[in-house]
Amino acid sequence: MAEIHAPAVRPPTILGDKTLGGITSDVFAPLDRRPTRLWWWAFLSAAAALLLGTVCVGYQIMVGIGTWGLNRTVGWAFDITNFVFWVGIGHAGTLISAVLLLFRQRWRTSINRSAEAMTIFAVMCAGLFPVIHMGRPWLAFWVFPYPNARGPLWVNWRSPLLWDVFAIGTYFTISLVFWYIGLLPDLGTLRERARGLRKKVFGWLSLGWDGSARTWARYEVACVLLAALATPLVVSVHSVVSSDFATAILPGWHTTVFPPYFVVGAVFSGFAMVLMLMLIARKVMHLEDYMTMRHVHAMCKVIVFTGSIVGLAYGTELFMAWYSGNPYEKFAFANRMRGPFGWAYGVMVFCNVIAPQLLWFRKVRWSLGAVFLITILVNVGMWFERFVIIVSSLHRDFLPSAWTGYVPTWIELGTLLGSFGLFFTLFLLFCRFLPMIAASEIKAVVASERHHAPVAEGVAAEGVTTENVAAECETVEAAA
Amino acid sequence: MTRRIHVALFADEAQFLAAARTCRERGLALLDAFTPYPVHGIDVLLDVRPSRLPWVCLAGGATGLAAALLFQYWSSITDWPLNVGGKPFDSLPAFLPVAFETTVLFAGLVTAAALWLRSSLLPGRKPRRELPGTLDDRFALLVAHKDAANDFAETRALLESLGAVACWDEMEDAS
Amino acid sequence: MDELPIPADAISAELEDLVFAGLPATRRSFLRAAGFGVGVAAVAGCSRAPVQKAIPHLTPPESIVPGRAYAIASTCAGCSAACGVLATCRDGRPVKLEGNPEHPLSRGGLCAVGQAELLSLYDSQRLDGARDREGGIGWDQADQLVVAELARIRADGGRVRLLTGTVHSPSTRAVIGRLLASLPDAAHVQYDAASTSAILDAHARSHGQRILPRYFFEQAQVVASFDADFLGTWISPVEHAAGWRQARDPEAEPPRMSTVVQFEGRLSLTGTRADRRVRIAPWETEPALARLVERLGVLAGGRAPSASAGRAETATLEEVDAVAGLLWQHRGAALVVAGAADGVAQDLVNRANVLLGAYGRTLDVERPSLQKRGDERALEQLRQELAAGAVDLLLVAGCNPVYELPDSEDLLAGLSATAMVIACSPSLDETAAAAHLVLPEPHSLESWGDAEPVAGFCTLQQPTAPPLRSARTLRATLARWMGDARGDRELLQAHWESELFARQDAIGSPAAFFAAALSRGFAELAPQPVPGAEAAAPAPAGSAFVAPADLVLVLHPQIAIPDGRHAHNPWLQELPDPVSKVAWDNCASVSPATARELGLRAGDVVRLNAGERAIELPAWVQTGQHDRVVAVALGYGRAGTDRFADVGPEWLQARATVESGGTIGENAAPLVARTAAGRVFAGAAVTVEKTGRRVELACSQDHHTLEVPAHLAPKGGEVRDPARELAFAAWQADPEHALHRGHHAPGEGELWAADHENDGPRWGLAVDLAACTGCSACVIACQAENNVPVVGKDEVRRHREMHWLRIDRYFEGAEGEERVHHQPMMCQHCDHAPCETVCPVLATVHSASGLNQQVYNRCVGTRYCANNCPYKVRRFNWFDYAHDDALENLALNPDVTVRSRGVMEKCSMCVQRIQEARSEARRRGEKVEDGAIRTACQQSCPTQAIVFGDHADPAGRMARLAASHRAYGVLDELGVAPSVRYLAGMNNDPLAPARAGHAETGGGHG
Amino acid sequence: MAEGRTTGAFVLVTLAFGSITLVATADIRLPGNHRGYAPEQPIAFSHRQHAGELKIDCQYCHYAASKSPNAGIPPTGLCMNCHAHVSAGFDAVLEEREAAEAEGRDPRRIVSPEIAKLYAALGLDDDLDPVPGAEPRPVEWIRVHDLADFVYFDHRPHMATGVACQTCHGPVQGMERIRQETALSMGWCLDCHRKSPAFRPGEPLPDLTAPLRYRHHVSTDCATCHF
Repeated sequence: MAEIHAPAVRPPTILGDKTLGGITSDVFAPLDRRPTRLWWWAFLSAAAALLLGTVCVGYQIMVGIGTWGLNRTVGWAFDITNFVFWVGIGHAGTLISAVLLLFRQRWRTSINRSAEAMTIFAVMCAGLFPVIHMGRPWLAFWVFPYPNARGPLWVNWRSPLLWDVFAIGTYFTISLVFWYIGLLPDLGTLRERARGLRKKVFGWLSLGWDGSARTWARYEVACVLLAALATPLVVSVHSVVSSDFATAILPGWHTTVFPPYFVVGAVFSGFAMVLMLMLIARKVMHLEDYMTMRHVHAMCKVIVFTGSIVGLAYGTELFMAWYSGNPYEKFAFANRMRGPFGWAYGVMVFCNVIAPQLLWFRKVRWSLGAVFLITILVNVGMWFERFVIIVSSLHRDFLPSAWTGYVPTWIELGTLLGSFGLFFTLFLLFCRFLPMIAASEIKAVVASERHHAPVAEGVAAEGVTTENVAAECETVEAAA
Repeated sequence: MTRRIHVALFADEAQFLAAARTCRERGLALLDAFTPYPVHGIDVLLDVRPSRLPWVCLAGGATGLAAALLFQYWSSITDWPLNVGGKPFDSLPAFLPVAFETTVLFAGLVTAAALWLRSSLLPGRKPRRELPGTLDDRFALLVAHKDAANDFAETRALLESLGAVACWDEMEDAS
Repeated sequence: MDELPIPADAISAELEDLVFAGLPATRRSFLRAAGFGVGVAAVAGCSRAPVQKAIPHLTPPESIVPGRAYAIASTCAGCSAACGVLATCRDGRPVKLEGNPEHPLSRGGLCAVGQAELLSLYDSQRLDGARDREGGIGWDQADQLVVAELARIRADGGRVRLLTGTVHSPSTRAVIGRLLASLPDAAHVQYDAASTSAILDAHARSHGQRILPRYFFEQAQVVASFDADFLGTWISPVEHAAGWRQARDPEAEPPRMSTVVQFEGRLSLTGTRADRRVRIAPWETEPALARLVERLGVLAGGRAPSASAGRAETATLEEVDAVAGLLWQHRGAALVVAGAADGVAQDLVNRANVLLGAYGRTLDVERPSLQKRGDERALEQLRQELAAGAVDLLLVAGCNPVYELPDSEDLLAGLSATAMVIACSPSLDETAAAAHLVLPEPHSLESWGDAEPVAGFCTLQQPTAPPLRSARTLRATLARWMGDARGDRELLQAHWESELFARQDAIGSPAAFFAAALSRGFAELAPQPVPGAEAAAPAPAGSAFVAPADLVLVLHPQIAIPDGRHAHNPWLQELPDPVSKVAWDNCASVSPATARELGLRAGDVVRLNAGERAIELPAWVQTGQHDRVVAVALGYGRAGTDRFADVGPEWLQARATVESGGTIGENAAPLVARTAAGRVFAGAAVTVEKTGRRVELACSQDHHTLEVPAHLAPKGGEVRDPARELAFAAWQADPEHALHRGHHAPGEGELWAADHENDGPRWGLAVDLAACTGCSACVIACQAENNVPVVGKDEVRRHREMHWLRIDRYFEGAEGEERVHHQPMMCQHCDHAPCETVCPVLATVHSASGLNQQVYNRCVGTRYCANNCPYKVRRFNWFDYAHDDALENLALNPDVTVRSRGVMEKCSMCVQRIQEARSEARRRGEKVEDGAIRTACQQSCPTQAIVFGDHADPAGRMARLAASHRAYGVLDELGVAPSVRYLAGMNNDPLAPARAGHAETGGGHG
Repeated sequence: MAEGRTTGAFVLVTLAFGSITLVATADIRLPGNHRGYAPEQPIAFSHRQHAGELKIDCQYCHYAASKSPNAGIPPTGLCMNCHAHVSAGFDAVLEEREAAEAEGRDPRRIVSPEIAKLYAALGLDDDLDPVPGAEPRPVEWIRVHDLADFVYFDHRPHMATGVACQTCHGPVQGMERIRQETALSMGWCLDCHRKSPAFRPGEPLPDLTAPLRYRHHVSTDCATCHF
């Protein structure tokens, strides 16, 4: 990747003075070992959740959408909430791999692989919901403009749902391609290390990667190009998702602040999810040297930053509702805060606006437990944000006669759980069979640091001490 | 017609680069290099021309944009104009999101495809050279003589003196 | 092709089994094509089906065309009002009932119950053939048994009694007369579930004739109604509503607007539409009336009669004084009516009407109503005879005493003491279950009949389908017992050609007379002289309940389920009550104040103790009700209603509509008080105790007022204005500006290129809120026309009812002084429809003629359109709704697709009717005339509150209404340009000049 | 390198070709397209003979076509208008007559097996006397031109504007056994509707030179057929 000269004071991204070979074995050795008991427990419970979800979805498709708690007024609830939630989660991956790449954030290399994987799995979860929320999912392919015997009858280009189809489709494809291209060198390494069947498989997957300098040159250009494409893409995707609401006439939906609001929210929840997984992974997979406190701190800062913007967005909404002078708008927000779903609004504000503010304090950032808790809170909060936007706006709109309530059914709860099952099942399988860390990129980083930051060598040699990590934090703040 | 080439493995990026530079100065031909991660500078020594991928990418994106816009206009004005919520047939603003996504999709896929094809990275391909450790921690340099009249022993000695941890020569057909 | 799966199409399957013997089971489409071939088979298949003969003038016989609907003029037997219907038939079976516009009484309207009669024709639980207690026996055997018994009685004496509901069929009355004459000691006792006996008795006293006057609300400028729900359930609601409407037309030149003052304890439908409403306790009725008569007497310059024994609030009396003044001011065009089953009160009413010179003007005793003739005294006498076991043969027909009357245990004891009890009833109801013989009567749509609802006005009832069950009318049965084996039709025709023919001189030949009557559906004759009151009319018993009590009971018929007879009709069970909006239940309604006092919430099951009788019901909090009143609807708790146990979808969290063995609601008849004067429905003291149990009622509306909840509203509160009302005074003063129309006129500030202008029609509806009574006839009409499924109680609870047309009912104003708005709400067919923009697959787009089209077979069911619909009129098929009752499926309209699971549906403005009319016009090479297309809701509306038409035709009726200064579009300010225009409601209350001040209730933001 | 190029080219070509074929074959042989459907009927009724040779007008039997949405399948009774007298093919009758002359007896009444089925359906024997106990039952024809149940086709406007029966039903007068000739798919209907200029009864035809935007040609509104 394009070389940059880091400030001389910059301490190493990777601790423990790794040799290239050391990195290789650190990254690839776990894949050769048998899975730990911990992994099995995690995997089995995730698979169980997935199974439950599958049963729920199957039942719902066989019997009907009526098995959800929806009614004539509340036409969307858990389904689209989950959809937007998962799309949001997905965003962090692309952001870390693409945007941080463009911004030359070298620390991204330890986490971008898993973050991208997370993106792909999250988008898979997200893509599930628009399909199963249809009354006739077996006709879902009608949303594609394909030649047919009906005239032909095309699709409605004006419908945000159709935009979703293209946005999510593109997002998934590009993320997958980007991820796969990033994987190629490590797949090559895997091929080298593997024997028998795995060698065959990885041989096939690695597309005959041989690390020729010519290939490397093109490879890096391609990466930068894809990054440059993915960056506007990630912004567009959640903007499009937000137009599902912003372009509707429903008070509480019909607002121009949604696109930026949703994108920031997505980054916010995404980073929380990445950090959460990272905290688990570095423990479970013993990658403390690669995912260092420095990473944790950097992520924390992004979270507190985006969290504050989300808070600002909430405030803006309220102000506009009042300032618009539109009684329906005013009511929508009064009802959102003090109506039957006021509790959900409370949960949302606490988790998304108040809780992350704790990350201003270094002590909090230092205690991994606290950080872990906050990341979970943020994810809960962001789920509720979408729930509040969707349900509290729908259930009481223009005509008082049409007002209703909403209570989810067991099927809906099971489906939500199932989507988490799907996500974690895929993620755990990924940890087992593919390198969680982009070894080749790490090697590049380590090597370049070794050659260009002799000062850091010393620091690294001393090993990690509170002081130098603290110092390190300052520099990262400067960078981030 | 075949010719004999030298393969030298280095354990350190700096030595590797230095060796490449020296060989070049000594008038040896640098055929190729294999490294575990992108080593900067080597591409210059190998005279790798700057990639044309950006243009491919641009072309792909342009195609996507044009295709999306044309198809949307054609299908909603020419082929079957339908009154959707009283909106005009030409709802350009509403056509933009799809147009944008298609642009990105085409650009991305075309770029990736171009990379794979150009570097002949394809399913089932065998790597051209499987040199020990070049995907782990070794840096391989492939050197050949411009003219046949040259002392191989000398070259090997040179490479070893430049820090090659392993060094041997092979025959390969120059075609 | 992407096929919308239609439930295994039972229509044809059924036609095979029932109607067209041996026709192959094919798809509906085959039937639609097979057309006349099938028709012929029908006639051939069913030997005694005179279908092809029973053709009205609308489509002369030679013009029955395969696949085309034809109409048969007949008479509705849903209640005793005998409204005129046109049965729309397809392939030899009726698929829709419509009002007969030429019918002088109903004038084209048809109430919800009448509409739903169609479904009860296809009720698979109707009895098939005569039966005794063991089971089915042949008709001949049954006849032999009875004839033998009658012979024995003729020989050695014995009492024979006929107990029936009001029989207003002249031919049947004739046969009954012959039977009674042929027997030593026989009598015919009639009673009505909702009795008006007191009114007849009162007239026996005041006019020497035991008659029920016919009321002309069209003539009444001022109506003072004491607990008479004449727009909802009283005597002849459709006729009354039509009259009421005629007296109120703000668009007329000059505008007409009568005043209705309603004194009542519960909130009746009439109460919701009254211009002025006074809440009085039942015990106040009689003193109030006494005061009224006294005041009128004074105004008439006469001597004030002595006031009554009862006590009434001074406030009430002041109101009465004011109203008396108003009535007097309009004497000659004023009318006083009372629903009370109370001799004294009814005497006072008559005196008031005499003083006001109402007789001969606003009510008629020359051509009185024969719609209700029940005689409570005779009923009481029969009860005693039965109790004494003094009756040898009892024939029960057209009524269900064991269910409808209080003290049914005694009654059952009496029946068991009777040698032979015969029940002529279409189903095995409570009474039939206790009878020795059950001789099922056919449904009115499959049999011949006639009626004389008003003296001198006879209507005919013709079969519209071949008999679906082996049944026999009372007429034919009795005739057969007297050795007259003629068929039903022959009997009827004979009577018409002899007796009725003689009562007119317009048509020369009897045959021609009958033919004419057949094609019109009715005939006008000279009224028969009403016999003088038999013996001296008994003095009125003192009013039963004059003493104030802590809580008193008011038992009333419900709009949807007026008496138990229709409790087996799923359409009516699922029709939300227009006032409470509760479906699938009757409940104990109390006022909010009383609810607070008793600590009751809606759904708390309470125990009502009246005397030694008690029933348990869920409580309902009904604003607008008198604080001392507990109101309970009659007609619920019918045996066998657990047939609905499995109505609606079955899934994990589904709750059965009724547990098997249970009933829908509770029967309140046991609480009816019995006095010497007969049954009294209001005023008995009652105590309410909580049982601690709770049930969730199925209420189709969660929020009942126009005001948003106070804690969510800005200071001063927020009132929404979908339903608006004007004060008549303000309207007259300044029609242009009477209505505050938001700040946004439709079409204003257009941003888009006009790509869609169109030189063809632009269909739309005009809905006049001043005319709408909320009676919900349109809801059922729509359900019948558009194959709207019944979803069951649990789905209604979950707000998933499927009605395309709902009636929003809003209360407005302080508790107790609420104004009530009824607003029919259907798809508004917006020109800038928000639903269309968001559908990804173009399943809902706009037609060139301004319709918002919903294409079921393209819909994938994202529900985005419903979310984005500001009116929330779109309905989603949450499940595959049952179409497994093959017989019931015969009621499906073959011109409308049966929607499958997972697709969205909504009001289509009856596009099938539009297409039919346009195709016909094209065939004839004519234009579609204004008024040629009438939507189902418009057709059924007794008050013509809904008008369909073309916005592009300024001369058209709809366009003219839409141009009225009262016209506005709901949520116009959103700029969605709805094609449905509402005309603001109208309130004419001269006694409240204050109201005239602020022009419009229903607040006004824009 | 070279090898890579070829492989890549191959992939691209396959994709392109695949999509092209999809487009090209899109509107034929989609499920629900019953073009060519010609089931065996209970009675081998020949449209060729009746409509083709004998030139009986379509609407003599399908008399409802012009006044009803459905052309209607003729009631069995209608066949008897002729077949009360015509009970067999002419040749068969001639043969019998010759045979009879040869044998010097009166010709017997000849009933062709197919027409016999017709009589049987009406509960009659070959001499048209009612068979005791036989219920007349309509003939169970098998429907050929059958649209999906959510499509409402109306013959009236098509007849009124002079669309020939053959336009949709094909050359019926040549069919020995009735056969579905056209696709009867939505696209097929629309083709025609888009090409035909709209007019309202009692009004002159619109300017045909004007481009046929959707409001100038025959209605292509969804609700014209779907409700």
